[in-house]
Amino acid sequence: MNREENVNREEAMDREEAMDWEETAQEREFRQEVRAFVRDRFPACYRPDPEAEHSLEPEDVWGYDWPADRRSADPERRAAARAWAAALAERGWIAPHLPVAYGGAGLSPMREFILREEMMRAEVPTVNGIGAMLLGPTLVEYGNDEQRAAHLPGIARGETVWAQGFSEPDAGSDLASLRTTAVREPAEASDAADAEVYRVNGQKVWTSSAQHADWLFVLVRTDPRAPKHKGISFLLIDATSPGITIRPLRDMRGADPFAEIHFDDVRVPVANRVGEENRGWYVAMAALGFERAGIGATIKFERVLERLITSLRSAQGQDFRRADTAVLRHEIAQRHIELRVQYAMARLTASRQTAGAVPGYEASVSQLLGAELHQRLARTGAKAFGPYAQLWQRDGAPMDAAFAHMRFDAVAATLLGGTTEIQRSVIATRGLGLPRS
Amino acid sequence: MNREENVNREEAMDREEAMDWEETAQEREFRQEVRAFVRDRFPACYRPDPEAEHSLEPEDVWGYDWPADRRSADPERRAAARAWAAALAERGWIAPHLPVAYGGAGLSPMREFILREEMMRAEVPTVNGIGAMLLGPTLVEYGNDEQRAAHLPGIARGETVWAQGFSEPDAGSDLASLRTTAVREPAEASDAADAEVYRVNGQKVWTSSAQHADWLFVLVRTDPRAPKHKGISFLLIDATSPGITIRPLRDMRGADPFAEIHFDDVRVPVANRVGEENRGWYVAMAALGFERAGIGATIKFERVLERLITSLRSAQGQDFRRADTAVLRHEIAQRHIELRVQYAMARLTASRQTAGAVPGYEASVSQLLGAELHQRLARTGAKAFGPYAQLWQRDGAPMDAAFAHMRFDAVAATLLGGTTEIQRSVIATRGLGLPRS
Amino acid sequence: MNLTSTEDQRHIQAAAAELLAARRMTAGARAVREEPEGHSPELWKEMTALGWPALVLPEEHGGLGAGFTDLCLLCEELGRHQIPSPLLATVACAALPLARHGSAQLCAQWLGAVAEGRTLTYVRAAPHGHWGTAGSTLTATPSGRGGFRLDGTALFVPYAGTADAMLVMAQVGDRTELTALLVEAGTPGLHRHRLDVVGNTPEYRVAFTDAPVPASRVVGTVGGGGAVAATAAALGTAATCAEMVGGAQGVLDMTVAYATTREQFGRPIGSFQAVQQHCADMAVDVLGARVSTYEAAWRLTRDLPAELAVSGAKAWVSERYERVCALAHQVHGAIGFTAEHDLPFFTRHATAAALSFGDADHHTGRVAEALGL
Amino acid sequence: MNLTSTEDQRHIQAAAAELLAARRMTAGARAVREEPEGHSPELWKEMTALGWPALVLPEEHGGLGAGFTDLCLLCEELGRHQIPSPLLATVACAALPLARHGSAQLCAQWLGAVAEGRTLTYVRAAPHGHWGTAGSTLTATPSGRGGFRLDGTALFVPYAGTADAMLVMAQVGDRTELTALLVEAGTPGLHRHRLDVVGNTPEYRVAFTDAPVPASRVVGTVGGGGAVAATAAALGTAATCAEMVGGAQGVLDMTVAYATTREQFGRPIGSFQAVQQHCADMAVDVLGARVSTYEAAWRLTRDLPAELAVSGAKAWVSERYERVCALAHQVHGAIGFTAEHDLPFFTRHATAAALSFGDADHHTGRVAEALGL
Repeated sequence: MNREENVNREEAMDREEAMDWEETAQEREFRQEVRAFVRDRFPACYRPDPEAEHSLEPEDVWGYDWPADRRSADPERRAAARAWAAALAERGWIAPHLPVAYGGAGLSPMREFILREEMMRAEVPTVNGIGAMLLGPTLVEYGNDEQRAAHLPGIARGETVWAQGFSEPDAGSDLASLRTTAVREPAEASDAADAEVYRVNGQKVWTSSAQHADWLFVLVRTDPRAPKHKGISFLLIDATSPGITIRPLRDMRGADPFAEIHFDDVRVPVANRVGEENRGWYVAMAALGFERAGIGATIKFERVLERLITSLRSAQGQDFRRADTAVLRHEIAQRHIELRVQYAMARLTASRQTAGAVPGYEASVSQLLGAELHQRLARTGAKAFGPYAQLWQRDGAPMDAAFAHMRFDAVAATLLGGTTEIQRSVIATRGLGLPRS
Repeated sequence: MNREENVNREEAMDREEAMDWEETAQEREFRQEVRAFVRDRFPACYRPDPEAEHSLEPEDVWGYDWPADRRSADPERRAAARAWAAALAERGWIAPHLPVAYGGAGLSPMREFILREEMMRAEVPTVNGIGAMLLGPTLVEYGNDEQRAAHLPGIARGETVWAQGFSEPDAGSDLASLRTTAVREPAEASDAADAEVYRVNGQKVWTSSAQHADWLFVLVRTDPRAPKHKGISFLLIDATSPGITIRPLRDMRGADPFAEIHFDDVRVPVANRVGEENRGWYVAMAALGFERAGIGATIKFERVLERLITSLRSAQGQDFRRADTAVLRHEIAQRHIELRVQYAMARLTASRQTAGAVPGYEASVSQLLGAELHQRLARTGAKAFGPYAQLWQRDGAPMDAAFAHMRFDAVAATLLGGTTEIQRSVIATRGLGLPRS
Repeated sequence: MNLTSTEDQRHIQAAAAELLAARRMTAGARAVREEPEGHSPELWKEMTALGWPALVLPEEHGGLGAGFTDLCLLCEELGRHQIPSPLLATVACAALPLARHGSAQLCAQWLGAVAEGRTLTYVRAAPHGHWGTAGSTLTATPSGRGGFRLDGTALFVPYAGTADAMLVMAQVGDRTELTALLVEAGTPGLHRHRLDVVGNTPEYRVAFTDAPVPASRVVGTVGGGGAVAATAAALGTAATCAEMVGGAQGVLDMTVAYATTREQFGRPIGSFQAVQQHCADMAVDVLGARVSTYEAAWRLTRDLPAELAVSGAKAWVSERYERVCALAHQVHGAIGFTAEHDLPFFTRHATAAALSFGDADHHTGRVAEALGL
Repeated sequence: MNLTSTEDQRHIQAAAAELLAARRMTAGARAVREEPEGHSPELWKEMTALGWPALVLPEEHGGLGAGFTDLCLLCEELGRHQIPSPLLATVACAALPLARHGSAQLCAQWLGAVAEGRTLTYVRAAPHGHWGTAGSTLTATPSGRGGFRLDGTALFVPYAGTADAMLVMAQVGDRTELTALLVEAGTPGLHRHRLDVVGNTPEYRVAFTDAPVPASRVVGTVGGGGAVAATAAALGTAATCAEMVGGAQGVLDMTVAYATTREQFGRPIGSFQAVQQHCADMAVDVLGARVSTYEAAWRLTRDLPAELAVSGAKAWVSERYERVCALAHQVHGAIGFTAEHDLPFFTRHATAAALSFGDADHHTGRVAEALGL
């Protein structure tokens, strides 16, 4: 039985990785290098915005929204964001896994894990996460030489910011039912240039940071008569193209983390298609498979749990702390245990990828655990402060109301990027080999 | 919108019942009457069997298995079980809701609720639960006069014990796919008598107490060509008919709470069919709708929780009690709160039925809550005693190992009589009006 | 109006539902969010005209003499439609405790006023925000002729900005026993500052600086405020549960409606088993919330021992209403996370109301104590 | 045999899996349930011949010198196939603590014997069954020449019926500090009574009545048994986690196989969303159990601080293995509740192993303490 063999091979790999959790001397050295770099090069004036809601991207740290910061109305913040990007780009650390030729650093998954871990611990912002982590690997695998040459260096230098246009109002969990159309026009019919173009019409929604993006990667329907997964193409679209309207959407916290995008007769060169026509679904699935949630969220959670414990022991924390703490301390310990498991899973994933193992389902498991852990952690943290957890204002609130806000951030954790119900079905069918429904 | 109206009407009823939780003077008087009856008439020598596993029927109290007891090898126990049945039958309290003409007491649902509650509190066994609670109401509603006259008095006197043959090895959650066949034979082909008969072949499984039953009510397929729900009939079958083999099934606790039944050319008079031919599915669904789980389980759980609290305060309990009790006391309080909710739901159901309201989904909700509460309660109780909870032997174990055993009893709670997954779908579709999948 | 029969109760609730549904656009949480009062004064006038604040007050003071349960029915409808209103704070937390514990003079002065539309609120500032009956961070210093000077700061005082008077729990000097005082809005040294909070109810920080309170404003006896606080907490908790029951029912209805109409994979999402399981869990939660709340309310109405019932209800309702909202978000997906959707108002309500009068853990702990554990 | 490379480890585990799969019918929990030894002595001989008990013992005492993790790999396979075996009690709870804390003479005497197939067990009788390092209900009374007379009763001593010696934690007189003693099976005044327990491991009540223990049998120092108990508990806990990881994986595999083949409503039940959600939850639980267990085992192998890792693993694994079994029962339905099915053996194992060395709450409490909460 094929699945069975597969599972056994994967487990054998698990066990190999489980045997030695120690970092090599080279890995420890690299970790020191990252720490020194951040200490030396992170712009001192690039401070977290105290009033910010948390970005919904798992790789982002609180207080920063780099795609927005690099265009901030505040010239100092704008300059700081760009300086940080330039510093990272020097080392190839914006897109560290990309080949050096394209501006990356050619790091192994384990090194990239260490780099991201140290950046999260230092609480400095990730630069160009969507372009670097989602589109970059996709172009490496599915793009052609021209596309790689045209787009990867801009991503790796932090000069071009990308957003992902997949979801539509009527295509959420059922992403493949998307209806944005791209109709191919013969060269002569196109008034713009001599190249063949697609004429794109339709609407995307829930596109993270679209309002700050230079370019979009978008799924469109190129064959309306084909079965739904087989008529989709993957296009790269300049966000400044005529006919594009991007409207930020306000979320329940009052932030604008995502936007809707309207395409009204937008002309896109056929050369901007990644992969074959009508095979875009498979390109997109690969893009979504490039793991992002792993280490970033874990370290963020770990740090906020540490802050909670420290706060509860502090004088201010004592004032705010609920009177009855028996259940609270048990819950905090549970969160600690869960985080330890999540961290170990993330290391396992990185080390397996480094060893070149066939990806198993551990990245999906890690993401599912992380999303639900986010919600539990927010509840536990809020619980610590009894009635004071209802303070939304930062001023005068315990831990600057971090947990009051996190409770609402966490609502999105089990929805965006695929609901946890869908994630579970993916684990069951692709991971465990259960039959599709 | 019809569903919407229905929900609103039901809610209005909820509220009416929610307004006054006090028993009427007559109800209090009836409660006293039941208490006095049990005190005076329950045979002193009819003691719980200290080694027994709990029956899986929700209306049964621990230590008794009345269908087995009435045929016990121990003549004293046999006599006691029969004496208790006779005493109840005098008042019509074996099948209290049945009309007096058939040997019942014609009690309202509220009175029946009080009767069962007091019997559970006194920890005396229910007599003839399956016949009285499932088949009795079914015959009243769907049987004909001959069937009622033939069978109801035997049920009400505790003389005829029934078992329900619905599930089959390949028809569990998908009950309607059952394959036991009943083929009608013309009178002349039957060698037994002059009446027309069905010839029944097939197998039933998970039939509670079948090995102790005199009669069976069984679903059979009478039209193999019809859609699966529309070719089923509901038959009453004498368990001593030639061709019937009943084999008890051992469960994971070592008890034999159910059996499998093989039908090998069993002849069943056509007159024993309840309802129209090929309409048996709807008769069965009605039978399953007659609420059984409501009050019995609640009172049992309440009493065992009380015993736990008492035990933890006692000298023996102190020895067995785990060292760290912070989480334990919180869990016990949670179980108490949940039981209180379940009791209130059961009262609501009874009082709505008494008021003649259209049944809503509260009985299903009550059953689902009760099944899962059973498992939580077992875990909480076992947790109280740390390592001592692994004692399966009664001797020298805390609370005679009640919770060690209950943990295994409770495994069945969310499976038998429909898995909780199926129960949830029923609540969603029939109760809330969501579309069927 | 005979309010004893359940038919009348149904009538009240149906009328309330009709009014509130009609006023949702102008008086709902979204509409009044930025308003300085934090609720709709116009709707309050309508409610007053319909006798809502008078409903459960004693007849001798201008009330209609209905049972406490009837107030809970109104709170349930307010919760279901997410209409912020000073009704609960005014009646459950201040007027009813006043009616039970206050002097004839105070009752005469204030209960009739409430029946005519004046509003009250309740100031309970205990260390760690604990909802017990002892200890306060507000200090009343005796100042001659039985009067006091009040000092200290309290958080989370609902509708303080518009309340005409406040039932204040203070401790006299170092004594931890409470003393209940009725402090009028115009009192010198009283400062009110609106807080930015998670919930839809306008909450205030109330500070007293050497604020004079005459002896006649003591509710009950000096040092006997624990009983007043117990009444306010019990009634406030039960009425809050009713408001949450309404909210949870509203969320369930909204979710069932969405799951019935929203399609993915060519069929309504409500036909998917995972969505059905979520909705069934919500139904369990809501029904349990309703029965436990109305049992508690009934016990309070009849003046029966209610501590286990009230704490049990608050523990269940707090946890389950939050779960109902979480499941509703799962079913709604991204649209439910947007500011334009109504679900977030319920989620905010659930989060805040779960904390009011003590959260689930607090009340579970009270049950544990009552069980002698 | 070079046991340091992971390739060898894979080889060991694959060989173990093959052997145990082949012996399941004769040596599995079902087969040995009614046997007086509670395990298969034949299989134990085979294991000994293959070097299993010797695997992680020091080479100077006839061991193969492999790391503790390798023992956990064997325990995992034992759990996966539900093969009761004295391996864990012998090696993790007695031989390794002896190797670390015992005198050269005791090690010379017993470690080689273990490598050749003698078995040991561990007797830890603390008040309330608490797995701490202080307090015992067994009393060792000094009786001249540094020896003791041992009195008292201990519950839940695994494989005591066949063990050749027992590592016993006792307190000397009233002192709560522990003293570790190695008591041989033939000691007068030693009584062993098999208990009827939930799990598949044979557990005994062991009673000592004026049982003589010579001075040479003290492991470590008098009053210094806490360190021995800590070693036994840490290694025993981690090895038990490994056994549970194997059990949980076995349940997951069994459940996926059943869900793939069992049909209802005309399709495999594994295609239903509710079943898929359950199986995905099981996958999360099992993967988390494996990574946390092997991290803890690695820390113990390297002698790094491991308290948080071990307690975290035991808390996670205990809760999650029980959940895995509960979900497996949901997927299997009634057939999984029958005595003829293998699932109940896993459920019994999960229930009992979750309690061994302290349950999830106990270990969560230890984590809370370690965090300074």
